Amino acid sequence: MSSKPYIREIPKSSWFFRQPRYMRYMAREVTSFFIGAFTLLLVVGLKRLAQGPDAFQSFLDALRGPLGVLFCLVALVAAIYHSTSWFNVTPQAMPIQRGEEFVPGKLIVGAHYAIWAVVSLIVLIMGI
Amino acid sequence: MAKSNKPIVWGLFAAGGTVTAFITPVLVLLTLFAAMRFAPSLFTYESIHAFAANWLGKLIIFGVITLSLWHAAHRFRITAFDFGIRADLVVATILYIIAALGTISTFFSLLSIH
Amino acid sequence: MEIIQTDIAIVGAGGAGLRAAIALAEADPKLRIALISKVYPMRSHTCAAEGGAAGVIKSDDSLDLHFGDTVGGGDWLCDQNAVEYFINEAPKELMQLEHWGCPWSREPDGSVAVRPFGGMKIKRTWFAADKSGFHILHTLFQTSLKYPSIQRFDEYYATDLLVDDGRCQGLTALEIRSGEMRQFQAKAVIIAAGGAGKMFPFTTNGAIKTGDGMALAYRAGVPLKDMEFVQYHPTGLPNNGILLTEGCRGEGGILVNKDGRRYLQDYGMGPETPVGQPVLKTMELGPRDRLSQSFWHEQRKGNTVSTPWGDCVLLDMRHLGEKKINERLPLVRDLCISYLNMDPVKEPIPIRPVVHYCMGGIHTDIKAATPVPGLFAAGECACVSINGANRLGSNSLTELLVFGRRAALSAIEHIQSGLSNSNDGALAAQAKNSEDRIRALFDKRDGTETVAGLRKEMMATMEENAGIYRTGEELARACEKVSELRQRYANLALTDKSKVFNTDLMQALELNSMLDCAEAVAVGARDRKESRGAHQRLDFTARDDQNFLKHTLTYYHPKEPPRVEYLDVVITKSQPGVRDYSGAKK
Amino acid sequence: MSEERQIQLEVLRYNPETDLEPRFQTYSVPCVNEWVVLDALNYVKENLDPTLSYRWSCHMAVCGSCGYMINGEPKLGCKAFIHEYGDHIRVEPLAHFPIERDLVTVVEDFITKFSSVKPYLIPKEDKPISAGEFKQTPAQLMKFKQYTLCINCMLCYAACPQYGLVPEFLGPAAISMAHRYNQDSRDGGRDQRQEVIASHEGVWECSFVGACSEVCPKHVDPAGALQQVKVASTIDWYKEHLMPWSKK
Ligand SMILES: Cc1cc2nc3c(=O)[nH]c(=O)nc-3n(C[C@H](O)[C@H](O)[C@H](O)COP(=O)(O)OP(=O)(O)OC[C@H]3O[C@@H](n4cnc5c(N)ncnc54)[C@H](O)[C@@H]3O)c2cc1C
Ligand code: SF4
Ligand code: F3S
Ligand code: FES
Repeated sequence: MSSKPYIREIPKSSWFFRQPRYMRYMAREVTSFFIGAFTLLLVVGLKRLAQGPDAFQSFLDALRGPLGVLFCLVALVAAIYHSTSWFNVTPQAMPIQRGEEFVPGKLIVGAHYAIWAVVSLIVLIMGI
Repeated sequence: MAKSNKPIVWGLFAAGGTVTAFITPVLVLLTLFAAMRFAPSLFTYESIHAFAANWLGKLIIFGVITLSLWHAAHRFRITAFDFGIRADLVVATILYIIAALGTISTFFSLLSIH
Repeated sequence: MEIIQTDIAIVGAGGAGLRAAIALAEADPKLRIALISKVYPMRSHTCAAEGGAAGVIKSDDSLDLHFGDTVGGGDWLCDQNAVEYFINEAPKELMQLEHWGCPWSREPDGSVAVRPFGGMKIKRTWFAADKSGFHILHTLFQTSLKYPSIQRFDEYYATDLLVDDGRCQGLTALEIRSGEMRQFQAKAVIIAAGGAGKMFPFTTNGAIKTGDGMALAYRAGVPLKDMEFVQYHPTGLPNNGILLTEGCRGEGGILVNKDGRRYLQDYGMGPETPVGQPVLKTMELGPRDRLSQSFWHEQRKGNTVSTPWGDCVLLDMRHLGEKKINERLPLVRDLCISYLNMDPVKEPIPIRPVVHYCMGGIHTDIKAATPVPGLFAAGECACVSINGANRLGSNSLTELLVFGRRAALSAIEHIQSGLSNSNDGALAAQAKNSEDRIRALFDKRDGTETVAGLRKEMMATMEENAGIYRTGEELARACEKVSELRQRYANLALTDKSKVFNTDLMQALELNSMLDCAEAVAVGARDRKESRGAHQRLDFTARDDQNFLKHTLTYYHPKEPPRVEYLDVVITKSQPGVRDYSGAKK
Repeated sequence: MSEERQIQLEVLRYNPETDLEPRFQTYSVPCVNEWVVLDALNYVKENLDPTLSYRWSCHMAVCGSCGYMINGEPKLGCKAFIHEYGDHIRVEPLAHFPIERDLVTVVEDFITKFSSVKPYLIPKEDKPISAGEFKQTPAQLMKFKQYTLCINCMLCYAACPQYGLVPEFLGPAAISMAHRYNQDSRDGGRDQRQEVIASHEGVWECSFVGACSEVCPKHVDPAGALQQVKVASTIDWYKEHLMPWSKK
């Protein structure tokens, strides 16, 4: 090769600013931080639960404060974003073929949303 | 070419992704209520303890927590890479250890609840 | 100059070139094969073919019927021994593609489906939705990756053949990326470089269809055969010539004029058939030449619809319904919506005839061999004479396969025939000449002509004087003009002086090829004083079997117009008759 | 419909023989609204600047030559309609590929990767041509048809950030093509392809950004194919390690 092709460098830690779709992707990925943190919170809560009522109460007290509320709020947004972004792509990852046709993606997504609503409602009613 | 070992975790990641998608938002919502003292009856020691003492309850709690942990750990591993942190092996080790510790802790916590 | 040693060099990696390469690799894994193409193989224009490939497979069909349709469709200018070989091999080749994974459309029972096509008496066109050529090309390209002995030279532009000791022994090619010339030393060369539709401004052909392969052989002394037969496809989008496949009509689309009349019945292709129930070889399923000619008459009569892009007739597919259109003609719908902003499900689509295919090409015999030993040709650039004066839709894709393979087998036979040693010095000197010629073009500073300028004039000349209907006067004008352009070419200067990926240089070389081909078209047409198939003269309206049941052979001359000779058509069992597209009932 | 509009066409130029790095050059082009960006480039080449280099051929979105970044988005030049843009259009070579010259990129890497996944039918059983076709019902055809539509335009590679960040990644089109053959009822070559697909550089570099499918002009949905490949590879892994007896 006598030519000298020009290679455009890609900034390793800021590439996602280039396109809105990359930003959406990063937002989706970052949800994992909040889901992880929230789950760790559950792990701790469970441990406190196992240690008895007092320990559990102090866990709840620690949760109750502006910081706890703030964390929960952010985690809620992240969790919902995760759910929607997850459901929206299920038809791509798991297409369902019936005879010659594929079940329309909208239907699969819709079914997921419906199940999500039902599960959430049941848990909510149980919880309250 | 060497086969990747990512599928081990990826299976957990994918299962966890689905579980968290269905359940985490409402769990966070409940926790938010608790944090806001919105529904005091909800996070009572008794009701939760009763749920966790039951075998089915244990199974559900274990499933939800561990799958969520592995989902998050695996995705965060990739997120770190996407943010330009190239020490993938170190990141992965740390995150998977955290997930493993969480799994173990959950296991023993549940065992000790009767 | 770097010399690349190989056994067989193939110029062109479209359907024909790839098929040849695979046949070589399968026949003998030890053969060194150089597959040279000016574009990556999957960019070759075979990818644009939509409708399908003909081959007898169903039980209601027969080889004789395919023979009859092809020979009649070609207005008896086909060599019947070649046609016979072709139709015999056709089903095997299409089946072979199936075994290589081609996603042919299927019947519910899993067997291969066939669709009707213009000029065919029976449904016999294998198709993969309306992307048949695309799937054929990709299946071949992907299959070719199996064979390590196929060495590809992608984006190499072949410039000259090396002929020494009376036989072809290689070629020179320009590596486009570096601008360096390479000498390929080969025991045999197969040219499969596609058609030359870009001589005309309004064409379905892609930018790469510039007749390079024809010109390569032509300049090396091989005659071009029947170049005056240029096929117009009746249904092109009016604004940019994008093709709407014959499959549109095969599936039941109809052609109407501005009054909504199915005008084909007025040109010997009636009686009118019921809408949505196409009858083979009648009305919309008549042959391309007849349909394109009817358009011309309608235009004369003022029966066409005027659009911003010129006069059109309408292709109405609405009655097919959305489901069938999506299933059978998805690409057509997509193309109409994207490029014309019209939906065939909802409205009739304006269309007009568009230059589509070169029946003529490098003169070969039925074994795909040219008169120069060691040089073979296949595909659209070749003229084995199965298409005669008018190719039937869906015969070309099959031809690529049948004669691509045939060329490969003949090349092997040639190699095994015991060749004398090559005179390397003589070959190197020829290669050097070729390099010098291009260097001179590259270095020239004081030229007054530009590539774009000359090309525009050539295209205009061809469109005005060598279109659907021709006259002696116009053709004489075309001959004169093209020969003038060939002279002016010597005054061409390039603007681009970079060696790396110099498309200015590439286009200059392509223009050179097109000018050579265009002259062969014009001269052949001027001298053919009859009307036959795609060659229609207003001053000689009848077919003249007495004088012109013959192939035109044009021989290259560097400065002067080509010398014209004639060659008898091979007739085995079908005597010239009347082409009848008037339906079953008369 | 055919009204004319003056467009500022900003094109990234790079001549390796004279330039150290690429630069933009702007051309003022009178465009008809129904034109595509490729028409505008051709106008420049024919009337303003014969030195501009770019690949194209079919002008009908099927040959896959004319992928460029148009206003930052990977597009086919022959399917990017002028009327969808303002008066200022910026054309650059496809992202993530080295620039050979102007809009021409070096695509060897893609070709090599594409070839490496054995993108051809490896039949389950050998069968002579004379025995006729392998039967395949329309439903079986439907299962993989979408993945056969890839025109190798590489827009998905230009869109995929992971390919940009990890050049070893096999990438969307190559893996989708492997998936196409894996899904074909006539094929039995999946195990052979897995060696490449399930490797480090294979499907596991994909983090399901999904950009590939968003830009794919042929709706191949490579992102979907890759996730399906991951699911199948994961099942493979579990089968192999947890149920070693299930291995044939
Ligand atoms: C829009 C369209 C639709 C069609 N539909 C049908 C159909 O439905 N059925 C049918 O039977 N036929 C159809 N045809 C006709 C058929 O597709 C073509 O005749 C056929 O594809 C030509 O194939 P080929 O292999 O000869 O050449 P191509 O596929 O054109 O390939 C030519 C090759 O030669 C190479 N080449 C050219 N010049 C050089 C050079 N100087 N140096 C190196 N390499 C060179 C090119 O790179 C390319 O690889 C259609 C044609 C068009 C345009
Ligand atoms: S998958 Fe789509 S975007 Fe990628 S190369 Fe194929 S056609 Fe182009
Ligand atoms: S954009 Fe890239 S990361 Fe995967 S889903 Fe597509 S290949
Ligand atoms: S020119 Fe062929 S895809 Fe655009």
